[in-house]
Amino acid sequence: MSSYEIFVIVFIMALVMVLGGSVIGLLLSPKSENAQKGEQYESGIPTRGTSWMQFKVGYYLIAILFLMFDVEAVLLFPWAVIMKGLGAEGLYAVSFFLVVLILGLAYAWRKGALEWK
Amino acid sequence: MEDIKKLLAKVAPGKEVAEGTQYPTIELEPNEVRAVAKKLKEAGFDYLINLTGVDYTDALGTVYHISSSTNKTAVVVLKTKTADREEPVLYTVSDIWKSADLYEREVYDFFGIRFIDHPDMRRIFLRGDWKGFPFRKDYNEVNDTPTTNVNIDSLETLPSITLDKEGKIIEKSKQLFGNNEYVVNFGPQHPATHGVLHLRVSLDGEIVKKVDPNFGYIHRGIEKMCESLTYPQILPYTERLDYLSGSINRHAFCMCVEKAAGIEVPQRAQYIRCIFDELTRVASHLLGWGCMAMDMGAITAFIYGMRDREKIMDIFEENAGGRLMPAYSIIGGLTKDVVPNFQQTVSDFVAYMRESIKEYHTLFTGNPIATGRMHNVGWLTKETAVALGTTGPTGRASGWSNDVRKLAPYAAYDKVKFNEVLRNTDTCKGDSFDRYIIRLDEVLESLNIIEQLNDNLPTDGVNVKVPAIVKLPEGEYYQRAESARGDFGVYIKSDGNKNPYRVKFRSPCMTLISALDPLCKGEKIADLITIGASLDYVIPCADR
Amino acid sequence: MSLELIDGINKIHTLLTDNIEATWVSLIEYVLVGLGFLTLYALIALFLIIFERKICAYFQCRLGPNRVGPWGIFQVIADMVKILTKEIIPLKHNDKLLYYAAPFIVIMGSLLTFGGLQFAEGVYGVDFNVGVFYLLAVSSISIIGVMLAGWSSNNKYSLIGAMRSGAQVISFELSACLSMMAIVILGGSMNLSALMAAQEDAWFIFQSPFTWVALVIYLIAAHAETNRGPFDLPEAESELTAGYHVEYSGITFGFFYVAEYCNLFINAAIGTLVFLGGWQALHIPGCEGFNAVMDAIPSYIWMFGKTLVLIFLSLWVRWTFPRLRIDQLLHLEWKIMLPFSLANILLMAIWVIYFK
Amino acid sequence: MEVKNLRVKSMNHVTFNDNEYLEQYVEELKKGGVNVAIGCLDDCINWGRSHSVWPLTFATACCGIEFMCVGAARTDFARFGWEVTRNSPRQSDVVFVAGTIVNKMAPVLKRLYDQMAEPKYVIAMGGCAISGGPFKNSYNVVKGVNEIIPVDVYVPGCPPRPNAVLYGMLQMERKIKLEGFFKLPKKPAITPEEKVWAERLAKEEEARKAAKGIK
Amino acid sequence: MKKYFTDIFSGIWNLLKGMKITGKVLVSPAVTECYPEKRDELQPKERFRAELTMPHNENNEHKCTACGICAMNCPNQTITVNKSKITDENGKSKIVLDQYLYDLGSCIFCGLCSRVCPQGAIEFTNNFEHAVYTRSKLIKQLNKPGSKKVEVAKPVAPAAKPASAPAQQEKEAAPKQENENNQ
Repeated sequence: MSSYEIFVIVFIMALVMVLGGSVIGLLLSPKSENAQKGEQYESGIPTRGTSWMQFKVGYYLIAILFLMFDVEAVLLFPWAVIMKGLGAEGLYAVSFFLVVLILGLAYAWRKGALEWK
Repeated sequence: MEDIKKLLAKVAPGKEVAEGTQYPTIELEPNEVRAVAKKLKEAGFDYLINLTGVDYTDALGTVYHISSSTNKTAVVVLKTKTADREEPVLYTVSDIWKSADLYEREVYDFFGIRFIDHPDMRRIFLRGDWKGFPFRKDYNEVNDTPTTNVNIDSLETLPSITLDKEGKIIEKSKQLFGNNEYVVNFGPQHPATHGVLHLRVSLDGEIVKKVDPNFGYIHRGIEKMCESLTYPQILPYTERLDYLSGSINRHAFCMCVEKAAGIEVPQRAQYIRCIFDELTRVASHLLGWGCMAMDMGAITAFIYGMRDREKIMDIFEENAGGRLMPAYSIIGGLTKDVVPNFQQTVSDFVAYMRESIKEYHTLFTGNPIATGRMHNVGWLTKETAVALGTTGPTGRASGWSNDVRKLAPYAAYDKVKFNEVLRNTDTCKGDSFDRYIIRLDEVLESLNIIEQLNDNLPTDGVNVKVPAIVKLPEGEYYQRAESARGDFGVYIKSDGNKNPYRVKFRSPCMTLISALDPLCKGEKIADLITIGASLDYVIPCADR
Repeated sequence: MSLELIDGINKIHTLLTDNIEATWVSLIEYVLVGLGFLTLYALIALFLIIFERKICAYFQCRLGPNRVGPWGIFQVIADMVKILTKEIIPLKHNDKLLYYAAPFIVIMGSLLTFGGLQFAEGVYGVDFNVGVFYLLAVSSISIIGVMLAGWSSNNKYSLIGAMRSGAQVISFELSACLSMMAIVILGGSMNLSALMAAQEDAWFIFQSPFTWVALVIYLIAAHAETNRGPFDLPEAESELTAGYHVEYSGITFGFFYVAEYCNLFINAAIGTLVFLGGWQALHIPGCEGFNAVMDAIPSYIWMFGKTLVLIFLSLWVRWTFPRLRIDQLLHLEWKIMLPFSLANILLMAIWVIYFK
Repeated sequence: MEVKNLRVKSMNHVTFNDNEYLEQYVEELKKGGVNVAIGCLDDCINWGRSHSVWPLTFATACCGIEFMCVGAARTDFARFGWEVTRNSPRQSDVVFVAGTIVNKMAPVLKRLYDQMAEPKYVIAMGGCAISGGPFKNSYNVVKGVNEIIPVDVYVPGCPPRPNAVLYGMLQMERKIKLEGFFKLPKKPAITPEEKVWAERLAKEEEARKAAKGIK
Repeated sequence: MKKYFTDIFSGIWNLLKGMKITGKVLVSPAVTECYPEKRDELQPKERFRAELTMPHNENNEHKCTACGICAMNCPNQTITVNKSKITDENGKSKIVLDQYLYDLGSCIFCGLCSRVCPQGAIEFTNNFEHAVYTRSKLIKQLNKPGSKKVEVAKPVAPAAKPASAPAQQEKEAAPKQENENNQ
């Protein structure tokens, strides 16, 4: 196997698996009709209103923080690979970078951004 | 007793205290009730034990059993009735005693009595479109079983009535939830509602804004059925109220009938009944502990709890012949004597259980995730607990001493030394953790009681002669007992026949459920489940 | 054996190239490789399901499945047959396209990660120079499926479940990423084969004390990413009944079920490869006899054995602890694991520069 | 498959109750003629289905506690592969009606049953579910769940002990093993009541669409 | 700061202690009783009530006099006693039992019927395997076909339940109760 074809193969295989399974399921399974079958399940009680409505999500801040740290992590990876070559100097440079990052975390912590509200 | 009579003469001047009753009783006109109730409350009677609706055939009325959180043994009974059967109205006391809220809804549901100024006069147990009021003696409507209409709309509006200046009734109604609220149904079929409780929860993200508990998904009308059954026939139904403390309920009913009929039960039977009560309590708390763990996601802990509970079931099965429903107490004693190796089995179990409790503490109590989820969640202050009438371990976790075994000892409880397990109110305010830990402590205390009783088992018989047809003299009887969930009460009104005229069971669970909304406000969904589990209610007990 | 396997594959390859046109050869080979992957994927899921059910039963002093086949080993086959023949319910009021795409994305995410693993010496689908990076990236694709499933069902429970899973997975993604970075610093490469080679003499956990910290952080984070308890908030049986897949029935639910177990394997396998030496045998420098004995054990046994140990650890945790609440979860990630892993990177870098 | 050839591990054919029902069922199946290939496939699928019965967690009262006991360590229905209790009706195969069904609960149970995926089964556990049991004289209790949904196995007891429930589940295993899988789909006719419900749903749907249009 | 670290480490320590408990269970034997495999050993305890029966002796005779007290005492009409009046050869009319029907599907196993039976003709046994496919199968006829009342036991010896005091005196009161019902 040379290289990147694997993704195509895996993609196709996932498709095969899901489609194949679903087709078998659809073909074999017995079916029945009734008025309530397609309704939403909510402990046996009809849903009040729709589920797709404005909904307060507490993780909005978390998502932004994640974005920040994830981008930094991506930036750190190349350094990690060649760290041995860069030696102590590289470490100092990066630790400056990391300290800024940690300060950011401390700030968010202090401001209560890490609490679930 | 004399002090209370004096007090009653003060709060209700000119009213006669009825003679020959179990508790000091006064009868009031409907419009006097609120004034007397307020004065009683000021005099320290802050705990409404029970509110019973009664159909006197010529009138409809209510009976209030009131006690106090300070003067714990005192009980006062108020009665009132209205002769209007077409449009009966009474005055609410739900603003004086918060626990009256649900009781009055129940009276409305059963008898059709509406309470003036009660904020929420929805039917509580029966469907919104139910025809008639089943507990009236002249009820003969036929309601068929629907299979499709879930009838959710009737839950949305809160009707209420109020009086205008001329004394005319004005109907009002209020919406329960706003149109854009995110309302999620938890239950009736839900793993964490401990039965078929239906909670309508208004959410703001993860935060609970409002909880509206709906009852009646297991309302079987036991009390109504009792009116056409003889006393021995009622016994199996008492076990099916709160099936986790079945023996205790049955014991309470037996005691009530025995006291009324003047039957003296042999000591041995009393002792064995108490051992069974305590075993039931241990079993119930084990299940409660397990379910709480399972609701918090620790399924293994639940299985361990059930594993040890099976040992109690074995004792029940061997002696009484039933597992969950032992059916051991009968009027006048027990069905059979215990098996010869009973004492040995019980003492083995006590020793085993003491070790197990230690294991539970290491497995679950010490777990930082569990403690983190229980600490500082769902604070129930002592005042709220008394106002809501949340008795039992829940009340005691808030520092309210309300153990019926202590304050009105029955059966053999005055012959054993035990402590009422209370959580220190200085260090904790009755959060979920207190309600959790108090159950395990109570198990240890129960084991103490069992050990003492088991070691000193008297040898007189286990039952006495009772007439084949038990008839109670005319009158009203009330018996309290400490079930695994709190103050269980049996109210029997007899007219001298072999069937009772009215039976009411004071369910400790109903008040526990009413605590859900105040406790959960502002907490998270996960806390809703933890708080519900820590209250440890049993829905069939609340619904009856 | 793995080397013989490679030989065998090479022989088939030459056999095919001798007889058929080159394009057809590669096509056939692709199909064969794909089918191989799929079979392995399904087999691992099936094995893990029964493994978990048995182990969980033993933790709970029960016996677990034991009536279908010897020791109940055919239990999962029965489950599979059952789930294949269950009805797939046509829902009303849902977003049809996303609803049916969600299981596909979940499966694809875990299959892609699966493709990046090394199962034995020389047995792997692809060998990148950014292998670790690739694994990290594709393993988080599944979460999109989970969120789509929760949203498209138009069900309140599943929506809350999806929201929670979003918050949870993106948080723990970070720790997983940073703990891997410590290893990249130590190994000096992101290529899995290079990392394997670096562990020939001693696994990474024996090379530096800070690898242990990284390993613990990685295991917690990986466990959280599989949405299994104590981190099963998106499913939260007792709160949201079944969470994000509450509306899925039949085989569509089965896909989530299978993917969950495969993700369990994948996370343990990544942990094994990166921290525990992957398919490398246990070597003690200077102890030739011992090393020879260890070398005699085939590499795939090392790989799967170590993976199973990690999976067992994960099961042990799952069946002991209660579920975390969402704020505890964030506390754990942002206030404990993230500072620790940041500090760990620095310390690891210092260790590598000054002590190695 | 003949009833006699039905194998349940460590239980004998004659120890089971109500074999007449199964024999009659087999007779009816045979009337339509037996295709060997389909029969064989039937057996394979039924083998799988009968060993993987996932119950819905549905408990209303006392029987629910005994049902928990069945799942706990002493009896452990995991041995049969039935321990995967699903909380969502979509993923479960059998609903144990454990406890009393009252008037208010009946529509909920019906809705849950309707929402379950085919093939689905019902076990009435305990007196209340079978006939209303202790409460059959009550004004609010459904006198047997078979008035609402079709019941496959009745497990009497009040409540039945855990082993009795296992026995009931083995009975169901036998029933599933005999079924003609490809003849299964039984579409219950839509009752007039359901029509009312369907109309209401349609109205809601319209309202929903209208609301979307405004946005 | 110190609290932060002590919290973390005490937390981890407590988690490990919990894992030790489950680990201990993992290696100790399971408590599961294998029901169908060990069916013979797993009979319930003797007193367990699982089914009402009417014991018959070897001559196919039972003790029931068809008085109907059991049916009267049953809280939910589980028992139906069908009886008929026949005239025997001596010209005496007597009541005989035609059918003793027992609805297992609604029995609540309270034991009231067997306790009040003046003859000790019915008793609970502990056979619990009753699951069926059809509801009508749960209605059982307890008197075997062709059976009749045992004749010798005229003065009923309370051998079946000697110790039970209420049973005895309820026996005495039994005819009275019946009369009351007839009025």
